Amino acid sequence: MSNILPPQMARKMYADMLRIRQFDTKVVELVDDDLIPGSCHEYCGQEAVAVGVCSALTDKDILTSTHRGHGHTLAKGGDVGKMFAELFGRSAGYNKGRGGSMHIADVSLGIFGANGIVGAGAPIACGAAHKFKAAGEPHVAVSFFGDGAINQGVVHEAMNLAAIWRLPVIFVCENNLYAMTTPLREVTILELHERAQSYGMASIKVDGMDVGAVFDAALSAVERARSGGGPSFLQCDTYRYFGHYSGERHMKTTYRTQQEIDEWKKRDPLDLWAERLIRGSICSAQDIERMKREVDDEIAQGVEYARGCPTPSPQDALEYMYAVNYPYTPAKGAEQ
Amino acid sequence: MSNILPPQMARKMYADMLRIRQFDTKVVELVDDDLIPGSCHEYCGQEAVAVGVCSALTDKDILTSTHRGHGHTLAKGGDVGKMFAELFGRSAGYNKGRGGSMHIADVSLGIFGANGIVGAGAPIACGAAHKFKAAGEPHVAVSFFGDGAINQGVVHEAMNLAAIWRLPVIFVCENNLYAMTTPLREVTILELHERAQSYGMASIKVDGMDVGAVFDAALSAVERARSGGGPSFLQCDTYRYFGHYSGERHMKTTYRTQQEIDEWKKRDPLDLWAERLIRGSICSAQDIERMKREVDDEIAQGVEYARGCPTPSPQDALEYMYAVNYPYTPAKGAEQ
Amino acid sequence: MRQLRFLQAMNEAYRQVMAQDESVMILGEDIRGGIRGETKGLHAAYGDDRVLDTPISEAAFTGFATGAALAGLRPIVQFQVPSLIYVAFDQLVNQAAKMRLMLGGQADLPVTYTIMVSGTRGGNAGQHSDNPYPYLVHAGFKVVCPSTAYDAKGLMIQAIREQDPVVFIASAMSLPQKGEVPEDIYTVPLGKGQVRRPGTDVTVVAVGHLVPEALAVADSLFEKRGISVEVWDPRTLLPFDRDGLLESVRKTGRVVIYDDTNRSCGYASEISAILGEHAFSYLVAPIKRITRADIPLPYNPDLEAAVLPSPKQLEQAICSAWSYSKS
Amino acid sequence: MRQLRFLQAMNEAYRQVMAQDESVMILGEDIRGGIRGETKGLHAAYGDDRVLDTPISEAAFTGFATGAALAGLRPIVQFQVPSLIYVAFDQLVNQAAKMRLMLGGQADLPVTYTIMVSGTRGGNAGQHSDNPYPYLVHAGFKVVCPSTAYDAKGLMIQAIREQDPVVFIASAMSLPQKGEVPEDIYTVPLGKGQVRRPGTDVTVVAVGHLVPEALAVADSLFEKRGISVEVWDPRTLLPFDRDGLLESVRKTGRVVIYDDTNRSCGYASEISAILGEHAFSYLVAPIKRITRADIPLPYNPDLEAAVLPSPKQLEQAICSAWSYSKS
Ligand SMILES: Cc1ncc(C[n+]2csc(CCOP(=O)(O)OP(=O)(O)O)c2C)c(N)n1
Ligand SMILES: Cc1ncc(C[n+]2csc(CCOP(=O)(O)OP(=O)(O)O)c2C)c(N)n1
Ligand SMILES: [Mg+2]
Ligand SMILES: [Mg+2]
Repeated sequence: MSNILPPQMARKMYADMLRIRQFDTKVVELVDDDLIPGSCHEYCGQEAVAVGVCSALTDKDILTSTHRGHGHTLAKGGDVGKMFAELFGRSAGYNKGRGGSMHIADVSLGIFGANGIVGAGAPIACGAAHKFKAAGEPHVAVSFFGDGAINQGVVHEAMNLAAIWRLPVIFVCENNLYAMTTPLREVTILELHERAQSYGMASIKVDGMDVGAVFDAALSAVERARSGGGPSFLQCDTYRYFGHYSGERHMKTTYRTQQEIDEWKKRDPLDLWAERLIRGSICSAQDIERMKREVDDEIAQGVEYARGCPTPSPQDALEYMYAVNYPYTPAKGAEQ
Repeated sequence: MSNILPPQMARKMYADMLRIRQFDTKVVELVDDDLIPGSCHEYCGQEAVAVGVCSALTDKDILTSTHRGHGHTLAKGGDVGKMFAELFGRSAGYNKGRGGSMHIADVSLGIFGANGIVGAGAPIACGAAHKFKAAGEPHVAVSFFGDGAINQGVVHEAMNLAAIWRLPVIFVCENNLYAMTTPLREVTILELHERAQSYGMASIKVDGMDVGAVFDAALSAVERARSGGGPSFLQCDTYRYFGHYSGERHMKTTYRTQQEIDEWKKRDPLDLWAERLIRGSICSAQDIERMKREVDDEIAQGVEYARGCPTPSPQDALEYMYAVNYPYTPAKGAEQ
Repeated sequence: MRQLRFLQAMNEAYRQVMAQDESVMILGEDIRGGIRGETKGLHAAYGDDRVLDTPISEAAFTGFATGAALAGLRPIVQFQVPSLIYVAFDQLVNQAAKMRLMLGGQADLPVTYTIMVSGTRGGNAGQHSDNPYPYLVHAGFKVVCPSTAYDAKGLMIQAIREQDPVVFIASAMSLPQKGEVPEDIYTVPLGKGQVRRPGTDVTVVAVGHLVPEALAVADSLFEKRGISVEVWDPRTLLPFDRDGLLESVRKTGRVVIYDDTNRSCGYASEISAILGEHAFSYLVAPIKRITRADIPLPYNPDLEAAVLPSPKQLEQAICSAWSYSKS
Repeated sequence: MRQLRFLQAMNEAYRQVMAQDESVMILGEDIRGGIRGETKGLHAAYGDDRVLDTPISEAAFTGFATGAALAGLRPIVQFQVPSLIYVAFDQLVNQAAKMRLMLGGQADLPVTYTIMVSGTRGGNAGQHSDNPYPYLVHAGFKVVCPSTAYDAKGLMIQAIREQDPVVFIASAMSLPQKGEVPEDIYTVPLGKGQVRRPGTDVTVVAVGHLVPEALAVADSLFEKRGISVEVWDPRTLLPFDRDGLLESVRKTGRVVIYDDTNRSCGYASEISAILGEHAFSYLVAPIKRITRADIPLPYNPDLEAAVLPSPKQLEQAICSAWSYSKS
């Protein structure tokens, strides 16, 4: 465990992980109940990464997320109710029901959005980092992406931009060993973080199930970035508990063994951290139970709130597209 | 100098470099005389790279080239006359006047073509290599690209494909220190070949002005590839004598100093090799002079031949596009 | 006759062509696992070298197919979702689409690109739901967009056998559709449209998965109002069966184009422009386009429905074309 | 009034907006060197943070601009040659073009994309000579395509000031054109076309660098045959000034569209489709499109000329529209 961590923060990190776990557990239920359209990619199992990294950030720092974005958004302070409202496609949702899971964002909190395209957020984070650097602001930009994204060219281009311009960016590669059904070992040789090294940036591997370890690594990366030391790359080894997306539960996939899943669950990030909190006398078992109840309430209230929100009016369907202030633009689908 | 090099081959390598030098020197003249349309990117200064690499190849091996492709094409056995015919846009040209400098190709010789898009040839080479590997053929694919291409995402994606599938590919990065006006040092940190290392492939830097050194490195890469050892990366440090393209001679560019150009010319690949041939008693100074005359004749004859070739008929302008055997396809520009 | 789903028809086409022709290979993401079903069994039958699971490197694997084709193979490139063509766009429109002409005909390029779940709906939101064929038609690719399981198999086999790059649009809404599919190998020729329902009053050009919708609207309008609608399915978007369409329009003089892509510079625009040029003398009503609105699909299902082409809009357009008389 | 070349007008627009608004920055390849001239002097005046020479990483620097804009800057992205948009295509059409809607309006995206030497000619062959605006219109970008130095400055300034992504097409053939350009800052509004030459018999819609060609053809046809051609310049391709065009066509009833992009699903198709829908009742002749052929530009200048839209084709089309009467 991180030595420097104040107890209050250590507890908050547990609660934050719990919120993500319970949120996405609920999401699976709601998808099965047909209350959420489209596809959701659950974050359960990877909580230590989002929370470890985001605990090192302020509201002014920004992040770009992935298709598996609920965890990042919650860890950065996203509101449970507004998130459910978005997943339900309501107008009170973060994206006013336009984006859903794969675009969920709170720009005011520096959450620049989930992204349906693997790797696409990396250069976007660099651009925001340039703004911070050019304006002399001490903020940083974090780009989350999966192990699969390491083979997407734009991620490399982005790492190079960050390196040559010494941008305050942290590339966080969440290595959960699979991209959909494709095992990492079949599509890469060597360790992922070695790729980043070749651009001339600090690059390390951390235990992505240990929120303290992730936090420590993130904190030094953030400090490096804030003090003009340029970008860093964190490879966080972790695991996803559910399938690639909610729907996978009802399919017969064979790319992972139950044994492998069980092995990883033995190092569950929440259990590990709870144990350490208790061992370090930062929490009692009762505190943990209380946090669980609190988070369960928060989730239940969020769902409740979201269910009560109105859906957007189809008349406004063209709203928010560019050029809406010009006649006939955007073109409707039928004669106008 | 390479120890294993038979004298005849050493002489041929000189003649091959000379042919490229004289060819592109002629091209500059012809561009200035408005006999060649479009833009040409001259290869002068970099001859040792194309010749060193291609001397390690057979007719069955293939290569993908770049916008600066005359050298690769000539080194792989391209015909001077057909090349000039293509540059003049004649129907006897390699591409029947359709491609010009930026597409020049001889598929029958394994020259899959120059390419106007930086980095775009890299994955194409990989696909050909897969064919060789799958068919159990001992051939290799070479992908040439510049230092600028190292920052194009697709090149990374291609290197990874080659590495994970152990494809018989050789990536040859011709580092002439500039991409147009942009100095390498401003757009990369660390050495280029370190990028390739991170994919888990053999990767080295060679003196790209020394054709023997390039040949040695290429030969071991080719042997590795032929024997199932997978891809390699060669960084060849070299220099271009002319501007980025012919037209630059008439502009006032300042991105390189005359002093730098002069320094590099002191290590001219032809001079270096001639010296070694003479020192090693493989050639006499007279032999060198004779070769020069022979090559000059070849170039002059090539130009002569090309000038005499007919130009394609505008009626055939839609020829070679896909779908020509269907009515109205490809669509003409006016009513049909 | 035996019924198969569109997806199964694709699978059968892949299997039969691969069995017949050793040079055919397939590559893309998660092909071996074959979650959706169209690639099921291929890896077991044809092995590592012919059935490749790729990294998430669409630009590279698209270029890879170009190189493999130049070297003598006949690759099928699968895009798992339609928007993946955008990261591979240079390798598609600026390399493959131009290769043969730029080479002066030195080589053919027999590559098939399958665009899975094209134009998907149901809350996949803006980045996954495009139906991107107008981009590919503009670039000069041959593009097929089958509307039945029968055509899916026949056009796929033909696509793979072509010497040119061919894009196969596997519309999300078509994949589960069932239809009669012969067990033997057969082909459907490129560039031939088909009258799916004869009629005399109004021609509806319906593309891909909108064909069944158009048929339903046509039937109901005939019942309700006695309007005789001819539904015409282009099947191949490029090369386009202009003569087939003109024959229909010569009869009806009235046209509605029903197409599930963005409107501006979309496929319906092209069809309309062809008619504006070549059918002017027998058109008796404005050419109507019913298309997507020019926005990325919003997530909320009601908003989504509001910007998609709908049977109701089609019905209105048919009625208005039918009742139009020049003032 | 002072005359400037189109390229100089662009440079002046850049300089004036950058002087006025600190949030404006520009990035792209070889910007600082400014070989062609449109970025000359910017680096010296506005420094490293606002004038960035990028590596050859178009996808990344396009996404970079998106992030910079979300963080509060107003970036201009320069594509050195038009085909570079293809390697950045996902970041353009699937990210930037969709960002605001997907975010539910949480942020604007004030980015300008300058596409240099668009549609270039003279032997640059297939990969560098595209005029790729139909792709961008289809994707929903605002697109301006000025035909004069005056409009180049005014539309550029307006483009940079818009809160939305705007594509600026800098046609290769227009760059050396000279025209009157006021020294002050001024804007030309988006979505407003312009009659460049009034006429009563036939409307020619000419896009970008084809405007001067169309004017010359119009003049000569008037002299030779007394045909009165109205030349209409859309100036902005999206939003499109439909009312402006309809006004002209209402008068003439005959239209030729003169556009230097690929034909199928091209920009001329869209204009034709709009007219087929909205001008039907006053059209008296087929709508003609004079465009590029649907092939990459061949290298040889004679072949190139054969597939480009030509004044001769335009003249024939005008005459045929003019003499057309329904049989
Ligand atoms: C460029 C691109 N290619 C493919 C896809 C389809 N796809 C969505 S998620 C995914 C796997 C991503 O794997 P990884 O980056 O490891 O993230 P994880 O799902 O494991 O969190 C794929 C292939 C996509 N959305 N974007
Ligand atoms: C993807 C892409 N970006 C930009 C260009 C424009 N361009 C042509 S050559 C060139 C420089 C290439 O530099 P390098 O790879 O080092 O090759 P060199 O010219 O030095 O041989 C650029 C930027 C292009 N053709 N393709
Ligand atoms: Mg993963
Ligand atoms: Mg270079």
